[in-house]
Amino acid sequence: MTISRREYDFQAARHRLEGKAKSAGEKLTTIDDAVARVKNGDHVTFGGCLFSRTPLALVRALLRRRPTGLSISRNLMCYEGEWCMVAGAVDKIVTSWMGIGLPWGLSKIHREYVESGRVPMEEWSHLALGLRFRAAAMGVPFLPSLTMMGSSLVDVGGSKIIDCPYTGEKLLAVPALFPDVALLHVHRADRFGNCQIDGYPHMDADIARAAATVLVTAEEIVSEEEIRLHPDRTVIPGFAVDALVHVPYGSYPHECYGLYDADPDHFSEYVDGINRHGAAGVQAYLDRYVYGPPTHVEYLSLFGETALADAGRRGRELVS
Amino acid sequence: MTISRREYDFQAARHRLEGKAKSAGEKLTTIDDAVARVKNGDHVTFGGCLFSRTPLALVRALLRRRPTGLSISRNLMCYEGEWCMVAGAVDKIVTSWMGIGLPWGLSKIHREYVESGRVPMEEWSHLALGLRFRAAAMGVPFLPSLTMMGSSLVDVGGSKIIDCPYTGEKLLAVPALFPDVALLHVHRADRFGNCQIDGYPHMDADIARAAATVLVTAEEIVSEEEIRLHPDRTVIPGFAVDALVHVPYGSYPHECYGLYDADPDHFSEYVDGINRHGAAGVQAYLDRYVYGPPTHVEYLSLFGETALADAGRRGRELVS
Amino acid sequence: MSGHAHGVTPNELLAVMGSRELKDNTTVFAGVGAPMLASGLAQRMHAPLLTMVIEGGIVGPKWKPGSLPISTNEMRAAYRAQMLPGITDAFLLAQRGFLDVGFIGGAQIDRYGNLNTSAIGGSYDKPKVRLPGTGGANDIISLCREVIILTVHEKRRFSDTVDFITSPGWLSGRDARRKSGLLFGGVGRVVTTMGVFGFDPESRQMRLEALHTGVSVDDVKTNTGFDVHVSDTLTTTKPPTDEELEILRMLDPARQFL
Amino acid sequence: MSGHAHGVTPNELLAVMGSRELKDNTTVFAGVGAPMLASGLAQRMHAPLLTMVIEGGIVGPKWKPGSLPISTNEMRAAYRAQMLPGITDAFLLAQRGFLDVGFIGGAQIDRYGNLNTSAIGGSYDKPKVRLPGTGGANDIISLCREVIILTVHEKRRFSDTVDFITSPGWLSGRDARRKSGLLFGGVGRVVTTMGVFGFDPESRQMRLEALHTGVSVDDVKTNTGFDVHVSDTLTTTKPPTDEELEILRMLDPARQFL
Repeated sequence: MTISRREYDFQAARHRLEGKAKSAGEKLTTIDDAVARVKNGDHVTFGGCLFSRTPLALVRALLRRRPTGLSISRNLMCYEGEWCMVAGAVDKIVTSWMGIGLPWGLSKIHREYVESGRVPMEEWSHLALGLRFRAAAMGVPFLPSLTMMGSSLVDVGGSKIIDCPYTGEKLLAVPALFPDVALLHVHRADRFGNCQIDGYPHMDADIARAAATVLVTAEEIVSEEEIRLHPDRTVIPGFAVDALVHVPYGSYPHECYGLYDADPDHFSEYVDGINRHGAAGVQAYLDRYVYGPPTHVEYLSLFGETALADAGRRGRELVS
Repeated sequence: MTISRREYDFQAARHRLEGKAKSAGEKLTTIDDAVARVKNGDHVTFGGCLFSRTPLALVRALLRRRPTGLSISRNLMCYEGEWCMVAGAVDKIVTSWMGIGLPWGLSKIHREYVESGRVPMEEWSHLALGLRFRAAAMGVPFLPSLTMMGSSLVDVGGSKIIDCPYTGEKLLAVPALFPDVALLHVHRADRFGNCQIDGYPHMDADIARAAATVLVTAEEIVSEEEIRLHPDRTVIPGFAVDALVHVPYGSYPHECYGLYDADPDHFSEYVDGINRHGAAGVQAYLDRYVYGPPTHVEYLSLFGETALADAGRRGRELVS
Repeated sequence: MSGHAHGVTPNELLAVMGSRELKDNTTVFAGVGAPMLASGLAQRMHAPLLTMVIEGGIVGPKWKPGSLPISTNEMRAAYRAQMLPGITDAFLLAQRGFLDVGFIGGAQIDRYGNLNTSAIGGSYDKPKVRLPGTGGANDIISLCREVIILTVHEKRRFSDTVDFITSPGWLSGRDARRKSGLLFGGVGRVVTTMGVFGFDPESRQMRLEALHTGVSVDDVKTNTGFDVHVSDTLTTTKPPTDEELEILRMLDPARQFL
Repeated sequence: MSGHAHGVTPNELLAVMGSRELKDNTTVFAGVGAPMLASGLAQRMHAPLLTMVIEGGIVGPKWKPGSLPISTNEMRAAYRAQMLPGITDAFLLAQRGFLDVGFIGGAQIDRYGNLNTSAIGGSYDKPKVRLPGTGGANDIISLCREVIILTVHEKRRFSDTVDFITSPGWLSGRDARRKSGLLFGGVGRVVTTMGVFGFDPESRQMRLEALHTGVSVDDVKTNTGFDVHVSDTLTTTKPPTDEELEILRMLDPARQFL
């Protein structure tokens, strides 16, 4: 498993960006229109981290289009990666870690697909993957680092060691990762796509600059005035955003800092399905939660108002 | 003029940091105790930019100690650089631009000292200097960039061109700059040194990570609780700060975003002194504003309450 | 020059001609003075969806007419901004390819659009005149998709050679810029108080493409320190309209920059 | 093992012994479970000025007793944090040298403290068991000034060789780590449910330096997949005190991690 040139080709990535309109105008659209920008074979990066601010509404809308041949990357891949595997959407997964968390043990789906060689997992250290996005965000083909040196991980993706031109020391040249598409979920944005995130930023700001196409869902659409009154809260500029969709609870049952807590009981329900039926359990879950609900409102109704309100209460408590 | 090894020696810089206590404890002290940490011959970096959030109280306290042999760096150097020249404190100035601004024309002091060869100016592009601080903040000896390539600036500091290990393209390896000391002025901090900045961050966060010793003045000292209620506003962690001083109007007559506007009339008064008396005009200014006032309160009284109140009103208006 | 004949100041002329170079749905890296006024004018004339990025680390400000900034890093420059990413990250947006156009000027400019804002005469270490330095000019000309030079037209500025290349245009011409490692961008236009220059796509030498009303090719030659190549399709620019001038004077009523 | 004899669970033993390795006025890169409890305990026992940095991009949280995080990137992990720099920048603090100690564990560990959390058996591309992967473990062991491994002591974990070096300890020993380009840090201690190991300063091989009460050297040898070197100055650790256990159980009353 080695990186492909298109992942780190900074000239091609720059030319794609130069060829695009960088508009200060309207970005609001429907979620189906947004994900229609993803082509089979694209490299798609998901924002957030593990079960925090995962762009689940966008992932669901994307999977409803039954895409194939995707490469997907995320610093810590949660079960949305399992969805993509079982849905037959992915040829390669780029991450530093895959699972849900301690209480749920090893991911049986991750094991099944990778151990059988059906979907290769390209493994990078957490920082190295972060630096891959940052190098791309900076428009350079690599960034030097001391991480991963000496480990077996250096060879996994095919990264290279260089000699520092000043000190002569060895450094890992972490190759850039320019995704074709970024899927992100943020707290608020104005209709022009200027995005603000509360709490931990994860890697979203770098991913938005790294990707050729940026699709964003926001918990709240606020006025241009509100953004301009707090410009130091903005982390993604409107001209970098291709499509924006207003999706409250857009990462639920994953958490959104300060707005709602994650729903671990739902994770357990999901894992129970796998423990009982393996991949078929995921398929049943996809049918019920991903392919089934025609709208986001109907998706949320599967959880019920009480659960949503409770997650909201817990989420607000944890930051007050 | 070329960079010295200690500026980019990431191993030495890391060992200095490893040797320091990284305390979550008290950082509050007096401004004289803070600047006593600066040794003759040190490389000192000033935060802020031009006449925005310049750590003027710290610069004044430093100059009162009559330091010698300093190297000073700042991305856009305002007249504090002229003070250091006339005070005989500096052997080298590292910046991308030096002056006050359009209305005041070329800096006669800058011209006099550099044209005569008394104080060399090491010139970097604005981004390149920013990347020098960022490389140091990241703990690496250089960062790759496309800027400055092909220009005469490449040779000025002695920076090197490398070949990308992935694409084969030429890239400028911008060398890290690890200052001995950073002088910074921020909006608020708790007594443990956790610092928050409003508005544009300039390069302060990178400079704080790059330097071996970090001295900070803050407009306001807030409770630990206030910092912990808005952790996503913190840009410098307490364990990176060596000394913290409470100095309201700590960058006046330069601006502090949202709190007070700059005082261009004072700049004109300063420049008039130079136009009439050359370096002696700066000497007279230093006597009156830097060496003269025994306390910050007495310094501020030279401007008068009306001027301070008016700068505050303008500053608040400009962000509301 | 006509500009003046019609009571148009040099900076008004530069701001108007500069604004006409800007397209809608693009981004522009703009400094203080004429570039800033050109951008603000374009937004009000034909490019409402143009976003300004300012060196101080400022994205999408809505400057207050009559309260224009005198530097690129102060509250007036950030007035009603959409984002304040910081200086380094603002330039990195340009390095990534997010900046379509950049405006810069310079004390010395040669036929290839190379600019000097560092040192004139003597040696670089002991120059006859030490200028302020590059600031972000080198970054803007190195990293934006296209750079437009805005400058008053004086013989001492339009010099046969520059003593120091602070901001690289096409260097020694042809493919020299690319060969130097500058893989992107380049100088597209030089807008002066006498006319508008482009560059020969082969030699990358400056070429006069348009004259402002009332200016002759001889006027230009007399005021240029190198041989002036003239385009076969030389045109004359449309003089600043009343609407354009009114907007500029509304933006800068005190005529701080006009 | 004694721990259990005294009603002390394996994680309580690891948390207590881990906490005693932490000094005041330092920083620690801590993950969920025992490392997190060890750090919280140290802050309440002898290191009140210890700052925790969490992989999720979190600096200085004050976790709510009874509401401990199950991941390093969720609101419980960020509870009352002092700073939220983001994941990449949190690791860069470690690369710069701001992190004194890091805690990690692993499914496989060899005599040099190399850890495998990636793949066991078969080939890396088609392994017998695909583990979750490194996450930040590789970064922590590569970039912190010193790493302390916390792990239950099982023969299958303490293996003669690791199938894949996810997190490099001393590699093949002696100066192999430095030669590989890892200029800083290294594994200082391996704290297990049976005792505490250090490393021979020359060979960099693991060396038993202390046993927990009631554990014998033979117990350790029987449960270790490689030859156990024993320090000439082998000691016995002080058992967890009631105060230490009370604090741990106050932090995690539901015994989610104890």
